[in-house]
Amino acid sequence: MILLDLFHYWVFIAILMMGFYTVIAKQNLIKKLLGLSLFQSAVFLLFIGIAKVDGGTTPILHPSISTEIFSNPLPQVLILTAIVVGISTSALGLAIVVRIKEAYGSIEEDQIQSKDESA
Amino acid sequence: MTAVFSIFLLCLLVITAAAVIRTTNLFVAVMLMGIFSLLIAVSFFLLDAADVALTEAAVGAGISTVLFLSALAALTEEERKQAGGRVTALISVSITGLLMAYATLHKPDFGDPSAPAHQHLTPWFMQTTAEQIDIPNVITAILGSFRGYDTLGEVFVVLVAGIGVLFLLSSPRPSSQDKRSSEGLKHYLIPRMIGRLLIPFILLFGLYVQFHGEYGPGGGFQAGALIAASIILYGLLEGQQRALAVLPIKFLRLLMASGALLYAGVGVVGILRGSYFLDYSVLAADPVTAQQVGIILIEAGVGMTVTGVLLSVYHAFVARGKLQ
Amino acid sequence: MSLLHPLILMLLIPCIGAIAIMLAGRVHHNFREACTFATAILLALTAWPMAIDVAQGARDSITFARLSGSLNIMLHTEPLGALFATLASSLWIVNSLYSVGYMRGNKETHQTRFYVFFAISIAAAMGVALAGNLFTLFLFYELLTLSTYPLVTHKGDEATIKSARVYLAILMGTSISLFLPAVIWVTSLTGGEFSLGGVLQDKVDAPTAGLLLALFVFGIGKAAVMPIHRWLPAAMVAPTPVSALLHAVAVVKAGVFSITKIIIYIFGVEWLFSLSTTQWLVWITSFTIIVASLIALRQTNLKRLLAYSTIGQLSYVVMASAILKPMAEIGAALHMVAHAFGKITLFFAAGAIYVASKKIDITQLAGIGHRMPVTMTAFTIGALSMIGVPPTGGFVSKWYILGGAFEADNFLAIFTIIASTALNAAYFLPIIYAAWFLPENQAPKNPHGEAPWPMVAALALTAIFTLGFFFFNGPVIELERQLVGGLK
Amino acid sequence: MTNVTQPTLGRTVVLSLILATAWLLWSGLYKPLLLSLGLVSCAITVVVIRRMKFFDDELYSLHFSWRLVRFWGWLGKEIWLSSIEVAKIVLHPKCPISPRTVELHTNADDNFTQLLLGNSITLTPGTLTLDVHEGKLTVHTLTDAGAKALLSGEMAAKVNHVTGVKACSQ
Amino acid sequence: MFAVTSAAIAITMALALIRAINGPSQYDRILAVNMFGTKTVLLLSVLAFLMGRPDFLDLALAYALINFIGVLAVLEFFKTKATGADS
Amino acid sequence: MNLALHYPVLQVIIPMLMAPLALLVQHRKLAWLLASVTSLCAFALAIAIAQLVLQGSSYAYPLGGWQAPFGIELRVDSFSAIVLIIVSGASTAALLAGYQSLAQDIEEDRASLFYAAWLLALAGLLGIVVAADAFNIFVFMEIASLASYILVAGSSDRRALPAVFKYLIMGTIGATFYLIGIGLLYIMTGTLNLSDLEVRILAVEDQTPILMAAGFISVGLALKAAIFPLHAWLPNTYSFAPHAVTAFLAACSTKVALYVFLRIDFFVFQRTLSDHAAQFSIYLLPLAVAGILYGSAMAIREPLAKRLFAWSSVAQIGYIVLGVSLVSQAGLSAGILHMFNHALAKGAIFIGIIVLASQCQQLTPTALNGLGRKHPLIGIAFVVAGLSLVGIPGTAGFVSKWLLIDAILEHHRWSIALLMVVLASSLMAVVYLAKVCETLFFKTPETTVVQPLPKLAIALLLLVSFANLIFGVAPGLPLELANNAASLLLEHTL
Amino acid sequence: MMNLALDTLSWILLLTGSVFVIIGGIGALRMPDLYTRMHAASVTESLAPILILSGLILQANFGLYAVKLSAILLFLLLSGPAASNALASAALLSGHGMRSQDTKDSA
Repeated sequence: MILLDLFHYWVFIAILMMGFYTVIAKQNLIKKLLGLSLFQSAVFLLFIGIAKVDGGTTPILHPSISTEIFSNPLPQVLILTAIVVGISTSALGLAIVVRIKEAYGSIEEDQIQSKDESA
Repeated sequence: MTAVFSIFLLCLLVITAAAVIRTTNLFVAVMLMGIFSLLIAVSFFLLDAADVALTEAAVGAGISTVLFLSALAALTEEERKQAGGRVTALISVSITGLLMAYATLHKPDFGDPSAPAHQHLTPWFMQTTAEQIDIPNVITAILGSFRGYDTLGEVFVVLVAGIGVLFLLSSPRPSSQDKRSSEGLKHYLIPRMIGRLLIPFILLFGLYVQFHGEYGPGGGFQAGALIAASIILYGLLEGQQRALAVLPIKFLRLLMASGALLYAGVGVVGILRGSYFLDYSVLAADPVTAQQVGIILIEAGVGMTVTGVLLSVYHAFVARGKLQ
Repeated sequence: MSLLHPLILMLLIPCIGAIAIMLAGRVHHNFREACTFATAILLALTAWPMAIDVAQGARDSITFARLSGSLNIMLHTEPLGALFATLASSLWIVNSLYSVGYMRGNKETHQTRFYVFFAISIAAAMGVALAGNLFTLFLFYELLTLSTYPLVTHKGDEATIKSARVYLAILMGTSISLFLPAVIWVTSLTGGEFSLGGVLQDKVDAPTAGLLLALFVFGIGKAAVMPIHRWLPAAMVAPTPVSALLHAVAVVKAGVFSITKIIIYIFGVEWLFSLSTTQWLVWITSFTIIVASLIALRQTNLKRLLAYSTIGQLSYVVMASAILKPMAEIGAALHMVAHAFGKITLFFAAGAIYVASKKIDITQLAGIGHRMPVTMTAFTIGALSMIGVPPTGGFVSKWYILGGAFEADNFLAIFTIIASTALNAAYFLPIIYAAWFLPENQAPKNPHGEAPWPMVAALALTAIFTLGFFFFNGPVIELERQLVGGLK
Repeated sequence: MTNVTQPTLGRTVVLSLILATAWLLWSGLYKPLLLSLGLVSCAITVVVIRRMKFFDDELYSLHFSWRLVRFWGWLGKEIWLSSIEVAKIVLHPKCPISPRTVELHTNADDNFTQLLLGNSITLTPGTLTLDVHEGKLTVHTLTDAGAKALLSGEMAAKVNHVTGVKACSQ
Repeated sequence: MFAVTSAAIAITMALALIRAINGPSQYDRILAVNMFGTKTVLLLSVLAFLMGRPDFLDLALAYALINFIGVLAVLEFFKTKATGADS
Repeated sequence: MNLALHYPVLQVIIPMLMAPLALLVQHRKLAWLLASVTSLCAFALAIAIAQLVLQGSSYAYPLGGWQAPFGIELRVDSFSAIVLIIVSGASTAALLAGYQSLAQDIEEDRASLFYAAWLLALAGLLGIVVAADAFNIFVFMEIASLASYILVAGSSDRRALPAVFKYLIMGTIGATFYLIGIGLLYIMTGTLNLSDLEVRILAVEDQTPILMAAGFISVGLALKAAIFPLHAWLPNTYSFAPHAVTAFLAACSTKVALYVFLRIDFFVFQRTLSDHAAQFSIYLLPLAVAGILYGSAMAIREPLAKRLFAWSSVAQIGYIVLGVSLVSQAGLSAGILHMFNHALAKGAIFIGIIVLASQCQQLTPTALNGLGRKHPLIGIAFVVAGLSLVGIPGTAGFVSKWLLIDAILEHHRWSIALLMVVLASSLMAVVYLAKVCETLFFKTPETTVVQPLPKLAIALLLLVSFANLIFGVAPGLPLELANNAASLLLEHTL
Repeated sequence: MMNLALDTLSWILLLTGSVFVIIGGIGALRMPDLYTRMHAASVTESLAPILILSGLILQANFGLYAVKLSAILLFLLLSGPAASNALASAALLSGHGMRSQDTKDSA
């Protein structure tokens, strides 16, 4: 399980960094939003990793299960909320991008900037 | 055994993420993002988070993709080539990554049942759920009752996003254009008929997820997403106008407002009955039943708001669509 | 705390007056001027009894608005402040008279605004005079800067704004960057309350005291000690009544008053005298006096000349305080008064000349004494007072300062006084000579006589004061003796 | 929803029953609370899909019968056989394919028959319905053999049999 | 046995992913996405048994629905893109 | 039923419940009225809470009747009370003043959406302040952020859109960083409740992840609070937002983030981080100083009046952070008081901008020319607010600046240098204020747009400006709250 | 005995399903153009689900899970071809060409 442990964290870090890089470095606004989604997804992965207990199962009781060990429900609850927050942010961001496209005719950051400066 | 699958899927996850970033076609990026969501959802499932997996699938792979696509319809599809990444970005990203890596060197082992995270609150949650709420799904118990206030906040986050999209996309257009409405896939006979055949069952399944949140993975949010998905499917097949005829904009607005009001109203009843805000145990004579009733009510509120918001948002994006 | 407490009243009267003037200005300008006079007279009527009480040894203090532990707004009475308050409030009456003539004669715009801010400035000056602790002093000091800013920019053209910018930048800059830290420093050390004999003894060592003194002297930019003097000539773009009352009396006097007050009440004269690190003040003031006089020699614009003269004269006061002997302190107080009378006369005269003949340059003044005899007589008296020729007020104060210098064996001060007297004479006497004895260069296009009567009346009055101060300086000396008595 | 006619009412009832059964089977919990919620859910679903004009004629040419089951069995066999064919091709080192497009005509004019035919063709690996338009199906086949099998019309006949349409003309 | 099946499905998912990334055309990618989705449904069904929690089959059902809608949405988008004048 | 018991939660849910109602009201004036009345209610509640807190009662409200740390808890103390007043007060003033101005920016059919978003922004900000649960703070932070994106995007200026997009990206990054920090804390301690964290964090043997958590939380919140150099989103957001929104957000949104920052840092990390105070002076103090100088310098260079004041916000945030980073009773109380005073000054200034903007078509650099001369009362009120910003004695701004300098002199070994910075920036403030004053009073008006003056906005401008003077002379309540808050924060040291 | 037989049958079904899934995947990768890839993919969308889900149904002992599994199967079998058809039509309409010879036969 140690292997999965470390691997899980590395994947978390890798995706986090990829998302973060996309948000900062890309000029395209949609790409930025996608990067933001990746960035947030990485955090979800972290939390769900926290919740996992060896040999445990999902904390939903059911007659068919035999084990008494359950994974931790709390981080899962938090992430349920966080996912909703993520989609809300994306939706709002998309709406803004649509408006930017209408107002500027571009969704590239540098072009938008130069249009404002020339105006 | 599942660990191997986990690792395999996580590898795919990283590859997908890299592909999302590398591709210059936004449409492809969005599709890959859908795959990413599916993958991460399966990973969640493998990590014992069925509820989260369901949500991620419904939201990430379903709604999010649909929203991105309907927004892309109004935008350009290709990303302009950009001369290399930026150094500052790379630096700040690497710093973050290194810090994270450093922090993980000292964290407790993954999955260790004796880790503080699993010892402190969780036993109480498990026990109290059994004693005072008596529903099998501990996650729903926490979500609905123990941390019901967070969920209330979550509903309002959704509401505010809906308000925001409606607000932004109902602004007058820069040039005079009449609203476009999507024709849908009317001319594709097979998908259309199959789709119509399936819609009642999707809808019913959505409601099933809504009301079985106490017993299995599911709940208001996932249900809302599924119900909205069924209506969106109808809109995709028959065109936006007909979808609007089914559930008009005004009704959707009412739905999103009343869902939020229902949730908060249940909370206020707690105050009025002399207890605390969001204390459901005063809703009925028997506190355990009262808790269950409370959770069903607030989940209904969540479902209403989410359905209303997602559909309103979808319609707003489609109507804004592409400028002719 | 009663609103009718004289200390409060002295702040409130000009403030209420300002509002009254503002409202009256909407009705009629005569009504507005009546308000101004009423306010000024009322203020003087409040100030005089207070001064008399103080002269008889009464002390009063009142605290309102306690902001935090160390921070409260406090007013009190003491001889120096009483003198300053009385002086400013009394001269306001005369100045109002003059203003009416000047503003109407010159057909200035925005007269209501002018009178309103004038009243507010006076209120601030009263606050400075009566401040009971450093914080209050600083508060009103800043208020004075801000409330005079609209007066300086009265004309509103590009050049005026530029000068006003210099004015504001220097005064605000020095006060915030030097005065304020010193205030906070001292307040945090001692509480900042003024008390006779000083509060700073043994709280700080000698170098720190020197540093603090420097912060105060240069921070109080209104005292125009070089090199913080540039604002004063810049402020000469203001209408003459502003220059007269504010830049000859209220504002600059507020500066030297603050320094004197701080030296006496915060540092304590004797303690300061025992320190070697504070002697530089005499040097720097001497330098200012000499250099300012030299610059004044080269000026041709009458108002600018007067401004540089003011810079020199202000440093007299500071130097007198810095001599740190009782007699010199009395001299400082006397010189404040004497210079106030003298300089206001000179400004009044300059304004009168401008209004009557639109002349601003001293080279144009030849022969003007015949056209405007009253004005030029007053000017002559003022100039003589500046030089320190008896029987004018200037002589009395210089005498006391000289006495103090001898007492302290401060030969630098003695030399400076003598040298500057010569220099003063060198730049004033040619003007007087030309005005009376030279013929007019050319006949003016529109032959003019004296300026409007209110102006003439006002400057005549101040000229008489200047003369009178030579003979009737007893009450002032009596008042200030208390200071010395406290010092002993 | 404006013209509630007799047949739609009957269809509504039938559909409600189907939905209720689906709920019961899915749920597996038979507490009064959940049952009543199930009732509510079915009602909501019916109301919504009535607003969607679900009950018009298009979908209702299907009459459930044993023929359908037999057809499914046959279709399963077909799928199995053709899957093995495709699998062979895929695993063959050379990928021996000969793709072609064929057009199939059916004289069934009801949409449902076309739907069933088109879907059955697509379900069978090796053949792919590209387009269905007024009785004309464009089908892409992976191999010539597949095309020939299609053109033999067996599948069309079976479908027609199920839906009760007269055999189509070749 | 469940494990073997899951492994097979997972491998197929990887193959589909490669197709999705490589393209070459958009339609290939859509195909791959669709395939990926159905494989996810299968994988979830099998995993539910593998992990001993068959009560989570709901998830698989939900995925199946979502996947269908997703693919149709992509096609709808493509249709509007194709007919639109926007370049 | 003891209603006072429920004040903390009522503070949040009243605006929250009204938001959906506002959504259903399809009428501009009604929606505005609803929002204003609700906001006023919140303000009244905040004051009531402040009084109760000063009388010594402290609030811990278990939501749903579940005791902390299992359930979510709300907590109100002096620190929260002062921020509650700031937030609800700013919202009320901006709403009342902004009716006409907002009517120009927002069409009739969108107005109800806008006011619903406003109420949610208010509810979100208030919710952050009363929350005592790390994750709950995150949720409400998102409500507030999303709602404020909407508010900013309500502007009719197209440049608001890129600005708000940037705000959204930066805000989300900040929130996500915060979430990562919470995750790390949860791994180590297993709890989310702040007071429980405070206890349990001591039992953690290895502190490295805690340190990282502190880092992530601090950076995330610093982004939200626009602490230099993470302020990039602020100037454009503030300058292109609708004027009323600027008045609202500039007065309180960054302060709420700062509030959370302080609260978590002092309550949770203070005892575990080795040499907590030193950490502050090493990391935060230089940033504060740089922010003060940079913000002031940019403000001087800026020709656009509204953006000028936005830059000045960057500097003013620096003041607050500077006070805080001294980690002493005096410093903290100065910083907290400055939150209040800056809100007062900036609120008045942006309300002034609302009024002035009603007299010109667009806020171009020359638009405000001569407006002060035309409307002297407005001009003077505006200048008074500006003086408070500079910190002229007699205004509220001076009190906190005085306390700040006092605190600097009291403790810090760099006191002289810091003093210089504060004084230099005050001077710079004089310069940029003088610039605005010159435009207002000494330039000739360009165009003569004769529009009716917004009476309500003027009344509020006068009121708030006057409050600047009042609190400059009698800072009573806020000062007391700030002092209490400072000692509360410091109590959590060992 | 019955159980063992059922188990064995279900194992066989699952195993065959696995084989076909992989073959379909390989096919989707190997085939030269879009339409032929779709043929390969349809193996994984028709036969493989049938086999695998049937195997699971046998494992679930025909209980309620079996109902859910058959619901999934039904859904997949209905939606899969519909999606494929929609995709193929869209590709055809957009003029997405075929690599190999375009023989058209009319039936």
